[in-house]
Amino acid sequence: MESFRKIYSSEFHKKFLAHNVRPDGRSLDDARNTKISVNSFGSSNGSAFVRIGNTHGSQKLGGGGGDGTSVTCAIVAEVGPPTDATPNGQIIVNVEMTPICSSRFRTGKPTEEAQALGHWLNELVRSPHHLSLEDMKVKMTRHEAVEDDEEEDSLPGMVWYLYADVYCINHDGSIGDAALIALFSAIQNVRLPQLVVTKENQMIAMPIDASSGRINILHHLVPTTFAIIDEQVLVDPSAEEEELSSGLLTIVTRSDGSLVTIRKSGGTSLDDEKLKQCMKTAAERCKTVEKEIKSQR
Amino acid sequence: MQNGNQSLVCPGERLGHTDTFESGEGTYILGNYVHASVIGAREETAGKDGGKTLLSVKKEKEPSIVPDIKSIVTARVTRVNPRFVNVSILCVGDRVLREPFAGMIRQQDVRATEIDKVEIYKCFRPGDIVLAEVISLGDSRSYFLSTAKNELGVIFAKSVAGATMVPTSWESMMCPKTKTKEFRKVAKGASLSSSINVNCTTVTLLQTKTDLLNTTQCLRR
Amino acid sequence: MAARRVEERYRSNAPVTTVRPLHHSFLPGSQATNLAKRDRKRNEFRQFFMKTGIIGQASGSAYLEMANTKIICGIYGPRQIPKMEFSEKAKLQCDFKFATFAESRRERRKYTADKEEKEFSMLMVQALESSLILEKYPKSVIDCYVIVLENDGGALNGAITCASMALANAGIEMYDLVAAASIGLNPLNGEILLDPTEAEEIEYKKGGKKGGGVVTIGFMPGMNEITQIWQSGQIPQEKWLL
Amino acid sequence: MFKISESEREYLVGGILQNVRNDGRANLDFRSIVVKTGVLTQTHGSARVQLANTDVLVGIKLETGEPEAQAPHHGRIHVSVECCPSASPEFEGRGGESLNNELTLVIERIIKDTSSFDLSKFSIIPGKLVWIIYIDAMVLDSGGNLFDAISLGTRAALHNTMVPHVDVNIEAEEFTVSDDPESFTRIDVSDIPISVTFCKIGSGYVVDASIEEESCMSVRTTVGVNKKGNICTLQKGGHGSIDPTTMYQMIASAKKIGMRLIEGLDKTLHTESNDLQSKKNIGFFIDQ
Repeated sequence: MESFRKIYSSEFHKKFLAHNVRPDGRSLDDARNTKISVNSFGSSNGSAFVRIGNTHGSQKLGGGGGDGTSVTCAIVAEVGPPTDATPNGQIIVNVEMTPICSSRFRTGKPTEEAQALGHWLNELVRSPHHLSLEDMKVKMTRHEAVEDDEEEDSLPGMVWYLYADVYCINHDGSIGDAALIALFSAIQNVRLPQLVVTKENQMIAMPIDASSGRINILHHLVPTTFAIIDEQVLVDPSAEEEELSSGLLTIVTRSDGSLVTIRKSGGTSLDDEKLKQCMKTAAERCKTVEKEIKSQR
Repeated sequence: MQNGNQSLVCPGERLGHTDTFESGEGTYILGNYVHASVIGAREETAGKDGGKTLLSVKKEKEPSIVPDIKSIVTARVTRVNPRFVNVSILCVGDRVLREPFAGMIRQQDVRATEIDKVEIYKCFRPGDIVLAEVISLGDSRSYFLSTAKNELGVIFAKSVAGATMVPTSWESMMCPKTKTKEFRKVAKGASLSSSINVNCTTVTLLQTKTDLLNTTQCLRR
Repeated sequence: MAARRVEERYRSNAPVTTVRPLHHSFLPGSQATNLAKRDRKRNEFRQFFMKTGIIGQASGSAYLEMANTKIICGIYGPRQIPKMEFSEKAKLQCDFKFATFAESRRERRKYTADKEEKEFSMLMVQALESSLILEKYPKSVIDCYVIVLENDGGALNGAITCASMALANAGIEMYDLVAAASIGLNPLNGEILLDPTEAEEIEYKKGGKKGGGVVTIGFMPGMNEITQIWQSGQIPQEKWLL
Repeated sequence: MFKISESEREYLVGGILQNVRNDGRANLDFRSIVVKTGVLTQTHGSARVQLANTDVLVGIKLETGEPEAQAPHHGRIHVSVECCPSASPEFEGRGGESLNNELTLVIERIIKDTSSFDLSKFSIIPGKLVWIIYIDAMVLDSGGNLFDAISLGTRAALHNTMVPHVDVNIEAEEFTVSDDPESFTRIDVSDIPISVTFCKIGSGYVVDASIEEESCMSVRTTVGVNKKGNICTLQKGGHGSIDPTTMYQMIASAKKIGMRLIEGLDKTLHTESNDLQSKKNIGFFIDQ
């Protein structure tokens, strides 16, 4: 059975898909469960862990492969001078797909997949329509207030640069979905500390308290990935399904129901009817996932 | 786990004295004792003719496995040239490898008779699925495999037209679409075993499918 | 320098050089309070949590949490050695990495392995290799990847324990499991403490009149053999004769 | 990789059980050590250590620079150990890289320990300017036991180091480094530890292993010892394991051997530095 799956994987999947069911027991328009937990890492300014699939003992056939995608994102805030392009600071996203998450990756420079995903996330997160960085000014005070009043002014105006690192823990398909959800959940939970400057010009972050700053999220973005296998469209594909597919489609929707972006790879075409269906599914999924993200505040 | 905690052992655990026990799969001997080398359930098999009891540890999940001499492997042909074919080994026995190992079937190992007359192009094509036996650990790159037995050889191949071919003799297969014959070193009983395999699978699949649909419906309610 | 350039080329960077503000324990006068906050007995471990089989794609995996220290390990293989000479037994390769955000008391870690991480990778190979029956897997390599998601002390010993669990979870035949632990010698009172936190590690390594340091030991309990021993800081020899 | 035959190996292992090694030493005997200081004129301090075939050169260079943010009142140290690829084929490529890394980190750990080396003395303007000490070790030839040779060399080179005098104008935050060769201070090296390395071969263990012995060892333990007999670092190498009793024995013998070594080294360094006062130039290639 398992050898059959390995050797004739496309035949194996076709036998299931002919009955509109997938090897893991889902129907074609059935997304896996999304579970989010936030602020797991105290060493960062905000963090989130996202797991898609296998959140409750899911039925598995043959045991091969899939176990759910998991991704963690943590944000470290650093201080730097503002530039013309970044008067309010910036969020810098990097995606690390280390060899731990799949046998496809090896140590060394990041794969193109990781770089492309990182670029895509950066674009989404830097768009002024979703996030507002305006309140993100650094609050600094002198340690042991210096008598000289002119000294007070010498504190330079600084802004926050937030390094968001997305680590992929287990790559079982729809990694972009997990990454974007993790990124927004982490941003939502970022706390920016007050800074104190000592005599030696050391900048020291004070413990987080009620006055610590937050980032204003205007709209949550929720992505949904679809895989196109022959004529069929599968929502939230697993790694195995992604490999067999002739194309992937990612639809990002906003909490108010509007469409943000569509990203499609692969050469196969998709007719109108199917695309509309996909957008409907994406909008539905957006609601459930957004609820999950907001509950983690 | 199902055997209860009593019989679950961890690597390094001392299982018994070598006077009374013999070391089986998943165990090793250190000093005078048999120790477990994997996590799993302890199993005792009575020895033949009143010999020592065989102690083995049955692993909880599919163990890690590498091809070994004499094991029968399933492999996909990746490259063909006049002297040998390169394959990637996918399964060892009935166990699936997580990642493929490279193997090689040399010209002299294709069949048992008329070794020097073997024409590789008339035996394998890239993409074929082959059943073969490991004859040596080979060189630094690949394992050396052999198909020099009746029951070894190509078990699954697609024709030029893209249809799954049916064996017609031990050295040819026919395309059901175009009715053209193509040469292959066919494994004896390949037709039988693979079709049975597929039939069995379909049956199980259909059963599981109904099971699954029922469960999903239950869950939805 | 080359590593630095690779980092920049393949990743997004801020337009300016930025600094991470220091942890609040660096505030003048707060150093002393670091050590006082130990809320457990000196021979007591922190609460820990272990789970195996969390990475479906890997042959074996484990997750270990010791209070705030969080370590994840995935095993891939035995798989084919890429382009290497023939070998009768398997080769164990370890790759130890701190997540960039793993530590709060220092600057962000780099994406590529630094000297310390390379050393830890090597120490892990040494600690684990003698526990495995490598002869069972000729011509292959076992890859062990470790990411420390958060380090609050005991990253190395946690990584060794976690990797040994993951190797067992992968079903790789081994002589014994390796358990690792660390102890610290408090420079102020010469006390020996089990399982120090990151703040304690930093303070102990600074040392003082009575020495002070951290020792990590990897041990195979069934075989009664030490597989790894590693010390940083000073410890009087008498303390060794426990 | 240096390799010896099976019978040679048996001969070595058998000898170690009888406490006689192939060069006539007992298991816990060191080979004779040759230490020379001040061998490089362009450095602030240098030393060359020869242990039979092992030949190590250590140079110390001082520079001024900014302190690390975490420690504004302390000088900085950079250690780098490099094995000459020409010395042994195993130093080439990645094998050499990991060995260099291991050696570097052991030395770094020995030196950076605050109780052995007081870095606060290397602050020039608190929070602004400190001395950066570069310790560069070069392995010219390998005859086994690199760890101990390098640690001895580092201690000797630091002892030999002359820190130039710095004139500081705190108000203007200006400074000038004196170029007068007579105006300098010495570094206090009395608390700097040295390492003693044991190799477990068969069931016995030896100290200061030769390259033949190293090729058949299962475990290598490097123990750092200071003048007081404190254990300052511990590092296991090799791919074997070791039982706790042997471990304790090693640590106890390390203390004895280490203290004796330091005593010997200090005596030599003392006479050397006295000699230095009288005859200034000692060339690199002059006499063995």
